[in-house]
Amino acid sequence: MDFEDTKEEAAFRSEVCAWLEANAPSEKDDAADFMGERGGAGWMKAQRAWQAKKAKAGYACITWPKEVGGYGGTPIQQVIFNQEEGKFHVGGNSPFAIGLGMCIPTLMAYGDKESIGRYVKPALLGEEIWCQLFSEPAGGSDVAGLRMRAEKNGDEWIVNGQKIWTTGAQFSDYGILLTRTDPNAAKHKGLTMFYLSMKAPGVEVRPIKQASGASGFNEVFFTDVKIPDSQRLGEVGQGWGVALTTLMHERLAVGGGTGGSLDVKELIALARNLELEDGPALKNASVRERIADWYVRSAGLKYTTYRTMTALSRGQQPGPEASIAKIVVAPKLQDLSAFAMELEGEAGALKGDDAPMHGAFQMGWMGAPGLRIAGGTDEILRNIIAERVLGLPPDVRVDKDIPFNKLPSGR
Amino acid sequence: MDFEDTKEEAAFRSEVCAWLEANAPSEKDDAADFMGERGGAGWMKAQRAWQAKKAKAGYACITWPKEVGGYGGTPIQQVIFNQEEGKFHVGGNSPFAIGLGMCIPTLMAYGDKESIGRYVKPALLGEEIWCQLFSEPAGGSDVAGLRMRAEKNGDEWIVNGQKIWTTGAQFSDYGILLTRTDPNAAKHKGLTMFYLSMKAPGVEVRPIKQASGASGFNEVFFTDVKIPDSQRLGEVGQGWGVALTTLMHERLAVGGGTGGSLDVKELIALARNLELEDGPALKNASVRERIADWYVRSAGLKYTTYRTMTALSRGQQPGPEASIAKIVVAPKLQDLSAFAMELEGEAGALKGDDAPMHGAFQMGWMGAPGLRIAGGTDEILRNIIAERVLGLPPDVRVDKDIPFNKLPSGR
Amino acid sequence: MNFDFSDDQKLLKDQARKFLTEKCTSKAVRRVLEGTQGHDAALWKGVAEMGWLGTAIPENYGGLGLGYLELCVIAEELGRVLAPVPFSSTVYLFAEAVLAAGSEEQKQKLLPKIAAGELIGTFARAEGPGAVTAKNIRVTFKGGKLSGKKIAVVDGMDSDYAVVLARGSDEPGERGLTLALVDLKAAGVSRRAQDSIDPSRKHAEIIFDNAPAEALGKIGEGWVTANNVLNRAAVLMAFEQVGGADICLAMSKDHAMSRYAFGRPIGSFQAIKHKLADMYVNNELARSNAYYGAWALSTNARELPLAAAAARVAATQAFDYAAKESTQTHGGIGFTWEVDCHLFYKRSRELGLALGPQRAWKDKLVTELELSNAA
Amino acid sequence: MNFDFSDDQKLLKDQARKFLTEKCTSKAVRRVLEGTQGHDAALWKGVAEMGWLGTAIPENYGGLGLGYLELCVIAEELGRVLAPVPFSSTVYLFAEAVLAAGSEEQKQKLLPKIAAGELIGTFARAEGPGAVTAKNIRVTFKGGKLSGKKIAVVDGMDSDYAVVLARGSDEPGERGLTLALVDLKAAGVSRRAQDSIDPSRKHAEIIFDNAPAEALGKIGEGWVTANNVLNRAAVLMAFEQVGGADICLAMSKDHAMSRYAFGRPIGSFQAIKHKLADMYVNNELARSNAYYGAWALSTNARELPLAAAAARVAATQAFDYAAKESTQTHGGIGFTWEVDCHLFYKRSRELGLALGPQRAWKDKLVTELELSNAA
Repeated sequence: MDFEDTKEEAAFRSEVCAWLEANAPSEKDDAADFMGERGGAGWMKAQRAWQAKKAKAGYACITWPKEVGGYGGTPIQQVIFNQEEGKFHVGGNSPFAIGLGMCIPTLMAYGDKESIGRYVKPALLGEEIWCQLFSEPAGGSDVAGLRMRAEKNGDEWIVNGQKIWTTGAQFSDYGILLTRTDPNAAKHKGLTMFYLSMKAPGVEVRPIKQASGASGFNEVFFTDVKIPDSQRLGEVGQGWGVALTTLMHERLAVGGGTGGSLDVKELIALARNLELEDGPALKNASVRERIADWYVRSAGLKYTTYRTMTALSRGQQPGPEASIAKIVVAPKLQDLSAFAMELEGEAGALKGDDAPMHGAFQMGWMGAPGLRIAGGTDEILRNIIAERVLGLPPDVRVDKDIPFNKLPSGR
Repeated sequence: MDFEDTKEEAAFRSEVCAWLEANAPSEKDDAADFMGERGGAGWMKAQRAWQAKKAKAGYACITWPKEVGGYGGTPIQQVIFNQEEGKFHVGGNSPFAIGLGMCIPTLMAYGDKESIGRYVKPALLGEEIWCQLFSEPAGGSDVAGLRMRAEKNGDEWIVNGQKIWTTGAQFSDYGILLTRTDPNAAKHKGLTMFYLSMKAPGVEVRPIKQASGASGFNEVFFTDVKIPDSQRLGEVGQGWGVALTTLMHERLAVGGGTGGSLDVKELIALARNLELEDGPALKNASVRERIADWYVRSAGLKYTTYRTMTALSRGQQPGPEASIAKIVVAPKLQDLSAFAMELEGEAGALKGDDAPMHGAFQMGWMGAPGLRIAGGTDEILRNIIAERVLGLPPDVRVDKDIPFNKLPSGR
Repeated sequence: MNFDFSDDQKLLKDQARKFLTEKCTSKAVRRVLEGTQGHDAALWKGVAEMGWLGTAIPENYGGLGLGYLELCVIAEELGRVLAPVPFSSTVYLFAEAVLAAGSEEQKQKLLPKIAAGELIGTFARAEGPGAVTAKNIRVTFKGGKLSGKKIAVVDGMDSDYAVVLARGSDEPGERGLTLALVDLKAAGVSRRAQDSIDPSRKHAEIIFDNAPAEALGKIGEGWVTANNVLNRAAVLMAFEQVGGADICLAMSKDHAMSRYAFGRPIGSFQAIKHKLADMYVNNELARSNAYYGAWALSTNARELPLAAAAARVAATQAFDYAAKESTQTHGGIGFTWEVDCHLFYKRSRELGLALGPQRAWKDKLVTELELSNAA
Repeated sequence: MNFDFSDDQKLLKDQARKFLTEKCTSKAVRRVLEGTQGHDAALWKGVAEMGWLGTAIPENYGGLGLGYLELCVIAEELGRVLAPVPFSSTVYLFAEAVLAAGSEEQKQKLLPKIAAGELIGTFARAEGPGAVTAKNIRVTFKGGKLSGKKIAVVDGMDSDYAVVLARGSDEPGERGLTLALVDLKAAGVSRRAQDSIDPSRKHAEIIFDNAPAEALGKIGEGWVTANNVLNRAAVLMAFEQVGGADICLAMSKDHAMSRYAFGRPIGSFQAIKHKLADMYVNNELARSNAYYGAWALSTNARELPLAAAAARVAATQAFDYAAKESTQTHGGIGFTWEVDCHLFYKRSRELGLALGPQRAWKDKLVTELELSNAA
C-alpha cells in the first residue's frame, strides 16, 4: 500500500509535466485571463486557446481513441493529467467540460457519420461549445417528467417549451435536447433526443438569478424552433435510453468534490484569530470537536478518491464509493459555514470585506443550498445509493404504464 | 399567562389532596410493596388495594360517567388527580392502565349490555386485569397486517396464531383480541374483534427476553382457542374500525414523556464529578453545549405539556403538539446516555455499581432502542405527524383493495 | 393552568396579521432587500399608527402600557412577514435599555418619541469578530465624550440614537463598563453602511470621535444592564424567529402538496414527510420555550435569564433548520432569487447572530442551570 | 496510486473469513456473552494455530513477520464476527507495548509465547471514571513493586500478564510515568470481574498490593510509549469497528428486503432507504480513514498520530450509527435477545470506549492538525 505511480504512470506523468512546462500559459501571459469573469471575453479567449493546445497534443480527451483526436489512454492517465494541469494557472471550471464530457459522447454513440465528422473535432479544439438541455420546471429530480413538445412536421420537428438549469447556455453553440414526442405514451416511452444549434431561430436564453445574487444557470425558451429529423439522436421514443447514457456521465462529473474549497483548513485559520467567551477559539472544546468531525469526513472523502484511483490504476471499475462525494461535501459546507459565522458573532452577519476572511464563509453558506440541490438533491442521491449501490427495492412507481398526459401533475 | 389553577380546579385539587392524605398508603404500610418487583405478589396486592380504594371514591376513572363508576369529571381533573397522586408512594406503572385506558372503553363502545354489566366494575375495582392483543410478528408497524386466524364454527370461533409485545399478559384475566376472519377480503376489511379469558384452554403466555435482559413484554400463542360469538366486539369484518378506537387511546397513553426520567439534570450531576483532559467536565465547552441542546428540548416538551393542559383546562381539544413527546424523548435518551458514557471514559463500559451513578446511563442506553420502537417507531410517528398533523398526502398504498392472502408478504 | 395567551391577546394577534398581510408583502421586503433604503418608511409609519411601538411603554410615557405578552404576539407577526422595519432595534433593545436604566428625564425625553414613531434607536455592542466580552470592549466613554468603533450595528444608518456599551471608568472588566446614550446626528459620529447577509436588515459601522454622549444608568453597571436588556430582547426576538420558522414550514407544506414528481405530490415521499415532521417538532418546542420566556418577561420572574436563553437557543435552532430545509424542499426554484425561500434563509441566520450567537446563549443557559440546579 | 490491499493480503482476508464463518458463529459469541468464561478457548486455540497472533511479530521472536497490513485485514474479519477472544488486548496492545519498549530479554521471553497462543496479555490504563490524564495516574511502581488499582481492564481476568501505566518516579506529570510489566498470577495481585455493557468482552478490576513487577522501557517514558501503543491499537481496532459496522449494514439490508409492511418490503420506504444510505456513507468514509491509518501504521509514518485519531473517530462514529440504526431498522425483534442486533449494539459502544472515548481522540486529532497545519 502506497501512493506511488506504477512505472507506466510515472512515465506518463513526466511526459505530461514536460509538456505542461513547455506549453501551459505562465502567470505573465494570458494565464491572468483565467482568473477573469466566467464567460467574459478574456476568459473565453484563454480557455479556447488552452483547449486547442491540449487537443492538438492529444491531451484534451485522454480516454478517447486516437482516431477521434483522443490519446487512446486510460482513466488513470486522465486523472494524472488533471492533477498536473491543476498545478498551473489554467483555470479549470472549463466551458468545454459538459460538451466533451456528456454531449459529444452521446453524439458519438447515437449520431450518424456526418454529424460525428462535423462536430467532434471543433468541440475538441474548443471552437464550438455544447450544453445539455434536459431539466425543465416540471422535471427536476424527475427528469423524465419533462413536457417540452416536439411535433413532427414533414422531415423536421417543431419544438415548443422551456428548459431550465442549463449551464453555459449563454455561450454555447450547440446543445443536446430531450423532448416529448408522444404525450400519449408512458412517461419514459414518449421521449426523443435531438441536437440543435443554440443560434436557431426561436431559442432564447435567459440567465437565472440565484439566491446568492449570482447567475450560474440559464432558462432556455423554445418557440416554434425547427429541428431537422437528421439531428435526431436515437430512435423516436427512445430518448430516455439516450439520456441515461448522458446522465451516467453527469453523475461522474458532478460527483467530484465540488465546493470542497472551503473546509476544515479555513475553519482552523479563522479559529486561530478569534477570541471566544472562554479564550482562544481554537482551544474551545466545542470548536475542536466540530473541526475533528468535519476533518474525518473530508479526509475520508480524500482517501476514498485514492481508493477509486487505485481501482482505475489497476484497470478495475471504480466501486460505488465514488458516488458519495457530493452528499458529504454539500451539507458539510452548509453546516461548517454556519458554524464559522457563529464563531464570528455579530460580525458573522456581515458580508464581503466587512466579514473575516473576506466573507468566505458567508459565501460558502449562500452557495450551499444550491450545491445540495444541483446535479441531484441530497434525497435523490440517497435513493441512488440505496437502490443502485445497496440494491434496495425501488419506491412504488405510479407513473409507469400510464399515458404521460394522464399522469397527475398537480396542474 | 400563569401556571395557576382556575377556581374550580383549585377546589378539585384540594378535595383530591384531602382524600389522598386520608387514604393514600403511607411509607410505613404497604407503600413499600409498590417498589417491589412488577407483577410480584406484594406489588400486585398493593396495586389492587389502592385501585379499589380509588374506584370506590370515584377517582379510578375520573372522566367516566358516574353511572359506570367514574367521577363524571373533565380531562384536566384527571391530570390534577394524577399530579397529586404522583406525590405519594403509590407506584404508578399501574397494571390496570391498559385495561381501563383501552380495553374497557372499547368494550363499553361495542359490547352488549350483559358484558358491560359483567366486566366494567371488576376492572374498575382492580379485581380483573385486561390486556390488548393486536400486534403480531407479521404485523408490527403495520398492525392491520396481522394473520391470526379465527374461523366460525357454529356459534363459536376457533382461533389459531400468535400475538406479540403483549404488556401484562402474564397477569391478565381477560384480553381484547383482533383476528382475521376473512383472508379473502382486503387487508383492513377481513378483521374481527373479540374479547376472551386469558385462562381459556389453548392460550399460552411466554415472556420475551429483551436485549437489556429484562422482560417487559410477552408472546401469546393461541391453539384452537374457542371464543363464543357473544364475545365478538362489533360486526364481523369491522374489526379495524373497532381497533382504531382502541389505538387512539394508546397513542395518548404512550405519548406521555416516557423514559424522561434520565435527563439533563442527571447529566449535570455526572459532569460535576468528572475530570476531563482539560479540567472539570462541567466547564468543558462541548459538554455545556450538549447540556444546553438537550435542555431546550426537555424544557420545550415540559412547556408543551403545559400548553396541552391549558387547552384541557379551557375545555378545548388539545392540539397536535401532544403527539411529539416520544419522538423527542426516545432519541434524546439514547444520545444523552451514549454521551454520558463517553464522559465516563473506560469506566463507561462498566455496568451496575461498577459504573458511575449505579450505571444509570448504561441502563438508559440499553433501554433506548426499545423506547424508539415500542408504541410506534420514530419513523411511524413522523408519518403520523406529517399526515395527521400537517395533512400531507399518505404514502402510496399497494395493500388496499387486494385480497389479504394475495398480498406480497416476503414469505 | 393558564399557559397560553388570553383571548384579547389573540385578538390583537389577528389584527396584526390582517394589517401585515396587507401592508407587508414579500414585495415590500424585497424593496428594502434590493434597495438602499434602510427600512420601509410607509410600513414604519403604519406600525406607529397601530400603536405597536408603545405596546409595552407605560402610558405616562406616551405608550399603551399593555405589557409584554402583547408585545410578544406582535413580534411573532412581524417575524412571519420579515417586516423590514427597525422594530427590534428600537423597541426590544433601545426602548428596553431606556426603561431599564434611563433617568426620569431621559425617559420623558425619549419614550414618547419612540411610541409616536418619531425616534429610531439601536443598541451597539460588538467591536469586531468573535465574542463580545467585558474585556474586549474598547470604546471609551469619558467626560461625556464617546470614542471608538462599533460594528454590525443593526439599523445603524437609520437610527437617531444609540445605546452604546462602552468603557466608562478604569475599573477592570465588567465593573468598568457603562451604557452611553448618544445622538447619532451629533458631531463626532460617522457611520458607514456594511454589507449584510440579509440586506432586508441593514447594518452599519459607527465611529465615535469624542462624540457628545450621556450615561444611561450608573457608571459601572453597563454590563449588567446590557445583559438584562439582551435577555428581554431575546424573548421578543424568539417570537419573531418562531413566526419565521412557521412560515417556512407552511411554504414547504404548500409546495410539497402542489409539486408533483414521479406522478405523486412530493409530500407523499417519506424523505419530505419526515423533514417536515422534524420542522414541526422543532417549531413546537421553540414555541413552548418562547411562551415560557414570555411568562418570565411579563412577570419579571427571576427565571428570566434561563427562560430567555432557552427561548433564544430553541428559536434559533428551529428557524435555522426550517429555513434551510424549506429551501431544500423547494428544490431548484428554492435557491432562485424570485422564490421567497432565500428571504427566510438570510433572515434566519441574521436573527441568529444579531443578539449574539447560540454558543454564547448556551453558555449562559448552563451557567443558570448550575446556579439554579434546576433542569 | 496503490492505496489498497495487495492480492496476497486479500487472499489472507478470504481465508480468515472462511475460518471465522465456520468457527465463530453468533452462537459462539453468545456462549461467552451469557456465560462466565472470559473468552472462547477453542476459537483462541484455532486463531493461534492459524498463526494470526504472530502476524506482525518478527520471525526471530516466533512470529510470521508478515506486517501490519496483514494484521489489519485479520482485524476486520474478527470485527465482523465479534470474535470473543482476547485478540486486541494481547496483540494490539500488550504485544505492541513489548515490541515498542521491551528489552531484548523481555521480547525473547514474551513474544514467542504470544505467537504460540500460550500467553494472554492486556494493558491497564484507567483508574476511575473520566479522562485518563498523566496527573490522575495514581498506581505507583517503586523498587520493583506495583501498588494501586486499575479498572475496566479488558480481558483482565483471563490475562497472564499486563502492561500497567504507573507512576514510576516523583517527577511531576507525564515525565513521572512508566510502563510496568506484571505477572498477574504473582502474589500481591487480586482481580475482580466487573459487569460490562458487552459481556462478550469481560472486564476486570485489578488491585496491586506491592506486586512484583519490572519496568517495560525507560523510567519516565511511560506516557509517550503508552500513547504510541494506543495509536497503533486504534488503527487495528478501527478495522474491527469497520468490520462490525459493515455487518450491521448487511443485516439491515437483508431485513429491509425480506420484511414486508403495508404490502411492500420495508426497504422500499425512503425512511429505511436513506437510513441505510447514510450507514453506507459513514462506513465508506470510516473504511478510507482506516486504510490511511493502515498505511501510516505499516510504514511508521510520522502522520501516524493524525491518521490513527482520524481512523479511530470515523470508525467509532460509523459503528455507533450502524449498530443503533440496524436495531431500529429491525423494529420490535431488533431489541429482543434472540436477534443479533444487540450483540453489535453492545460491542459498538464497548469498542468505542475501550481505547478511550471519541472526545479524547478528537482532541488529539486537532492537536496534530495544529502542529502539522495540514487538513
